[in-house]
Amino acid sequence: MSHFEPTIIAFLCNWCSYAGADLSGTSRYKYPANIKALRVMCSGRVNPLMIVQAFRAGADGVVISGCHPGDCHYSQGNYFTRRRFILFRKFLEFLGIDPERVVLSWVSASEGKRFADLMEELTDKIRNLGPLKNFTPLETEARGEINDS
Amino acid sequence: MEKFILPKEKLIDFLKALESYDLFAPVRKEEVTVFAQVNKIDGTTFDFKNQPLTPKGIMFPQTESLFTFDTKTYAMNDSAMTPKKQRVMFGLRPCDARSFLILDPVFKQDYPDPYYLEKRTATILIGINCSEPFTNCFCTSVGGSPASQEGLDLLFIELPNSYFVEVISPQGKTIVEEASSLLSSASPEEEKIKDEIVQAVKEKIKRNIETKHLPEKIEKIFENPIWKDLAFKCIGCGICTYTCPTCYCFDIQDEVLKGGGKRQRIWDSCMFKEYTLHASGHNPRPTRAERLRNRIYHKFKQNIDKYGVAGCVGCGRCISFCPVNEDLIENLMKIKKL
Amino acid sequence: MRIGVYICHCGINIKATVDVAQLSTFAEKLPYVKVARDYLYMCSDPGQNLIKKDIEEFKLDRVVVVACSPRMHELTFRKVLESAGLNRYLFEMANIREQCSWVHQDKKSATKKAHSLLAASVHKVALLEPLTEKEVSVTPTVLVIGGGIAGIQAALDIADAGYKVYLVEKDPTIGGHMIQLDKTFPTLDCSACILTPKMSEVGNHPNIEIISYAEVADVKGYVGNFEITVRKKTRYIDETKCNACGLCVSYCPIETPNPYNLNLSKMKSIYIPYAQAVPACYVIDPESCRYLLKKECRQCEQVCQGLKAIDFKQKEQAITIQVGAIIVATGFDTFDPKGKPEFGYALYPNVITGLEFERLVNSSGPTMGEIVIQGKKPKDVVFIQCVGSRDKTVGNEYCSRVCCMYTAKQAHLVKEKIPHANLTIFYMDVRAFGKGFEEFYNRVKMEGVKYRRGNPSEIYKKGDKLIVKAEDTLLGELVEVEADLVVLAVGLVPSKSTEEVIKLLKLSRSPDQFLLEAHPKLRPVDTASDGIFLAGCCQGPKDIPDTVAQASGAASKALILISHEKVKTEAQTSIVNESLCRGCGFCVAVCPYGAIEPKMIEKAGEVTKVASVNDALCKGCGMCVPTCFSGAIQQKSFTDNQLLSMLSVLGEKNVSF
Amino acid sequence: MNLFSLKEAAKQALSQTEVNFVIGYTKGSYGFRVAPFFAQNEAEVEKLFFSPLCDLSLVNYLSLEKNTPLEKFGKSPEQKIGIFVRGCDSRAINQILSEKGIIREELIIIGIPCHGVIDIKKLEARFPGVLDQARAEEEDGKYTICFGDKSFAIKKEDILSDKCKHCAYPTPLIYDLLIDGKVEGKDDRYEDIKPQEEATLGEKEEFWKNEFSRCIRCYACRNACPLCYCENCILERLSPQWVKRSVNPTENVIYHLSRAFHLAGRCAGCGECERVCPVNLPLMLLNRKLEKDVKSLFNFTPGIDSEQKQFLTTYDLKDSEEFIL
Repeated sequence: MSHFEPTIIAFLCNWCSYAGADLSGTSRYKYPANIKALRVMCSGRVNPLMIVQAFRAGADGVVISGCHPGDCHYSQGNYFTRRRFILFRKFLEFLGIDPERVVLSWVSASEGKRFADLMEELTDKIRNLGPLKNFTPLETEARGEINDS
Repeated sequence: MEKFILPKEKLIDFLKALESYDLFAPVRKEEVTVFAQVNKIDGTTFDFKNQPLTPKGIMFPQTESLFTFDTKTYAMNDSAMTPKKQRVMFGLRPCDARSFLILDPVFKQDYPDPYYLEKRTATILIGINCSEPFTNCFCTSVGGSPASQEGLDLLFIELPNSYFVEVISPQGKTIVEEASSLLSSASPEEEKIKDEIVQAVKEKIKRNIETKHLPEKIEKIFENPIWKDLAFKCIGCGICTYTCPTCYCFDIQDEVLKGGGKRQRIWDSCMFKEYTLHASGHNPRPTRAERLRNRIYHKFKQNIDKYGVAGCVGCGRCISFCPVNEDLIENLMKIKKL
Repeated sequence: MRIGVYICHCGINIKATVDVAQLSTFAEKLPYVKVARDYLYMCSDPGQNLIKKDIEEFKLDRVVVVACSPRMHELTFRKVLESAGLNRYLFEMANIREQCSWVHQDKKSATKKAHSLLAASVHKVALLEPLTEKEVSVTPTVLVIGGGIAGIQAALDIADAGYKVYLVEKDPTIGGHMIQLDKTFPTLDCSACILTPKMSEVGNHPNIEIISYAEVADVKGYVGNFEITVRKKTRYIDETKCNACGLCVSYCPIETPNPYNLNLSKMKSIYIPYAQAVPACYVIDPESCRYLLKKECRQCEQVCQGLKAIDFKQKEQAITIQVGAIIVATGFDTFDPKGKPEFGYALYPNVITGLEFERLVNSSGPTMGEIVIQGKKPKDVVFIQCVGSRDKTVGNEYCSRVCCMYTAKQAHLVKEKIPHANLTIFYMDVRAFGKGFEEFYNRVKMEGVKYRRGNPSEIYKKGDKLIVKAEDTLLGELVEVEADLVVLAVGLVPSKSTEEVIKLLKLSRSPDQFLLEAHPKLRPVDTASDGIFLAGCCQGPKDIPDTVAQASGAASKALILISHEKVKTEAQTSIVNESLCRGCGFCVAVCPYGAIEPKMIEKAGEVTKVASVNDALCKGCGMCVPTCFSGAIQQKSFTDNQLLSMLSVLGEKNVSF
Repeated sequence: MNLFSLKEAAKQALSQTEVNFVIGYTKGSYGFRVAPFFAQNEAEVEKLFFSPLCDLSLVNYLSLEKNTPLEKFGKSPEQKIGIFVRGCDSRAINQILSEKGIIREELIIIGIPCHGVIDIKKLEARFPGVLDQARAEEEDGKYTICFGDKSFAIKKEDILSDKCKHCAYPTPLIYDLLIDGKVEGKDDRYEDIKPQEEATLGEKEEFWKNEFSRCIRCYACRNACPLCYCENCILERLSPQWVKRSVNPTENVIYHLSRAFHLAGRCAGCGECERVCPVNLPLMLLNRKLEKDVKSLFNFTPGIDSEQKQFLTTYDLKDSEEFIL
């Protein structure tokens, strides 16, 4: 892997993690530009199937980040998130997709430093994993034209 | 018409002799046998038993990109799977060969379809007779036969330790010439054995139905409640159409990603609710009854009216694969009884 | 569609790390984009006017601002759209400051990322739909649950402001725990003396309706429009007729423990908790009344012939009231020391809790204020602090904030009444943080009360004395102290009723099990549910002044709400596509606000159940969306369609259209 | 299986005036095949039967009839449907009930304690080309298969459907009438998915790539699933388009992943998806994996109670935090 720069999409909940990301900006902590945030109101909004869509779209890694348990602005959204993704990661692995590419993390509005560090760490990890090969968009393999050799 | 003999052990050499062509043949792929391009030719590659899946995908791929486009440059370029060179399709069953004769007019008449036609014209069809008919084979009931030559350029008929090769078309002849060294001309005795074998296989086909007067019959019973009876156990999956060698319905979609995309042509199935669903939400074939009726109608009435031949080669796949025992023959019987 | 894209330099904040000029040339090429500009400060008046002008000139119908965090200026620019006659929700912001220029150094990669964020926002904005906030009218009344000092204070403030208040109290009288206290620290003024005037003020206030001996049974509706059902327990006495003459009591043959005195004394089956009770009306205790149990007696009924206030046929009744806001003031219970068996509470009668001591020392208490235990004045008295507080073994990690001071106060009271008694207080730390606390603590120490640092491990009986065994952690030695009376400074825990309240109002708890506020610092009296506020110890242990302060805070919050005729609700709510909905109710199950309800509709000739969203209740979290397999429920401005199209852009390695 | 009591049960159900029809099994048109049958009157009840050949689930029809009503069977709200269910089917019904997909009052459930059914594919592989209607009976660990004038004895485990090999709930969990006595369930250890679980990431990826490359996307797995009863499936929707129509490894993975995950905590393990697949995809592996994890992580088993909460719409404060950063 000569020089590979991964694309990482981060689903951030508006109240904790997105605010935390903002804070790491206002306090000028640095992290790699590989991270692209997508704001949702609550991590509970994120449908696991969206992760696959992100992969197909070209993402090499995905972050889902919400409030710490108990702190959810909507009181319970992150508990559902937790449940869904514990299961979903295991399922991805079963299908041969490296679960390390899907990271769930709790980041509060006050953890600007932590957010930056997490993103740093995560980007390195995905960089080492290399590009995601399970999803190669728009390849067309017509039935009957399977090349056997 | 010339007839030759190819010793079984020479088969591989025969195929090797055709290496100037792209060779397509039935190969084992995990659980099932599919028609696929073959690059390395050896004894282990092939599976000449009856193929559960239709080879129509070679001419009419389940997914074919007609062209690609680029939303940045607005460039469009043809990406259809145009054959690079002449193709040989080896080892297809006579019924499947016939299916191409049924597909041809559909893609030729009215609006000639270059994507199908260029593959079709670039392909020489070499069949092997059907020696082990499936449980539900009924080709003989729809004008076919286990050793039918229709649609083929060459037909191999399996004898105990050789193949009886019938040359059917000029293309077939050229092939034979390229492999002439391996072939010897057939003797009348061998021809006799061949005829006996073919006859024997014919008798192996146990399912049959007299289809002569079906069209008139079907026409009369369009509104008959029998369609509901026939359809109640249908679960509306696409198996019968996707495994059918003569079904040709497709859907066209632009699939865009990463600032570019492809115009894709994908098999579709008249058994799906979405197939006839209008944008308005109205569905002219609202229930499985109308859909099942449509399929039988199309195969045994409309196709005959338009192209003079039933849209069915009697391969029996729709019967064998149906998960809930929708039995085409049984259904046709019921219709006839009315 | 006509989209305008506006890229902000933010002085050099963005410009320094992102090539804004290149960004706007890039933006111009994007589908539907009619104009793209970059400007020094988009949020400045000139910047805003720039956008307004373009909206008119280019007939823009969608706007993307590429600048700072939407948490910063989303509202600013929404207003701009509105003032230019566009729907404020046809707007999207790409955050290239906090989450791009400020966190990245390499200009090339930062610009590249900015491209992709911008493109994603354009893709989303193109799919946005105009939205409107609903306005719901507000019922200008308030429900206060709990008649302790918190409830009383909140009710009085709101009533004095001229609004109607319903004060619901589960006991026969308001007053709560405060009325059980003797003196209050550190000022030592008599608790009842300062509370009872407030109580009678509540009782007589034209704007306050006390519904005592009652519980909230059901809560429907939403902010501004709650419909409350209150279940009134049967008093067997007609409140309108009883004049509290008390004649009945002398005739009642049954005696039963008095809960007001924590069962340290007895009362009759027909009773009034205490003289100053509000409302001043008697109650018949169904657990002990001879007639209610055995169908005999009815003496009280006979002596009350004149008023005919006693009515054994009385039934439990349900009252429904309409309110615009709810204040929860359900208070606390004291920790039950049976949870710390080593202290022998309930085993040794001379081991009592702090609250029991308050009654014992109170002149209206079981002993008329004499400190007498087992018939004699105690000589050696031991106080143990932090019983059930700061104690993980009983699951209460928090400090109850009042015990240090009430223990000091109680020690002082003992000294006052039994000058020669030897007083020992076992403590972990003394937290005298409040106004006048430290001074009072010093004063008590001066009075000769012995403070020993240590947490007793055991109390056992030796002869007619109790021995309190502990390690004095300052001297580092094991000490055994004799005691005739041991007072346990029990901590505060959420009241039993909290569980019920949570169910009714869909509130949640903080880890300490008290009710959770909306924000620990900035919204300490709000809850996650609009129109519901917290006052007093239900939110966490507090002393009286803090409670009163928070109660007034809650009152003013409620007043702000009900003083408006209408209240705006969230616009980015969820919406159900009924033709797709299977009526499985998954969304109903996850909604934390009970905003989704099943309803019956006619579908394909069949009556089927589908989900329907109450916009007034929906807070727009979108939690319901992933639970919907058929994708029937979607969150406005965050639909699957919109998010997926953003993803398709964000996924690209190099966006260069 | 006592055919008499089976038919009696069906008649009993039909005798209730409001019952429209009873969905049961009848002999297929050839060989080992069995067909679903809707008996509307006592005469038609005579056609009903049950044998180890009944490898298909009928539950599917409850929602199929609802989504695309066939006039003949289109029922007025107060009319009921009778249906024969095996253990796994009853779990499917429980699950659908808990999702309010059907109304209990509209069903007469006739429970068949199930000793396991035969995998017809395996049988047809053994006896190709059998046209005469075959019979199958089970006794002490053996199946007796008869067709024409022939009869064979085959060891049960040789042709038993895979889904039945670890069935924990062979006796219906919900029914109005139960035929014959209860059958003991097996202790399901999920041995069948172990190899796949223990494979390396690479092996797994390779395995599924190969499998899914065969998929012809006929949607039979979805249509046959009793729990896929959305009137409009998101996997076929164009906006948003979760799965592109192209049939290629990427889209096939997305299709099967999405389909399976929609069944997480819902799949009743009836194995229909795998049974109907014309290219023999091992789809139950996916469902079984999810079932196992849902059980071990959240201690939840779908379909054992018609009242139970959905595990994806509930949570436990003590849910695992492993892997969360």
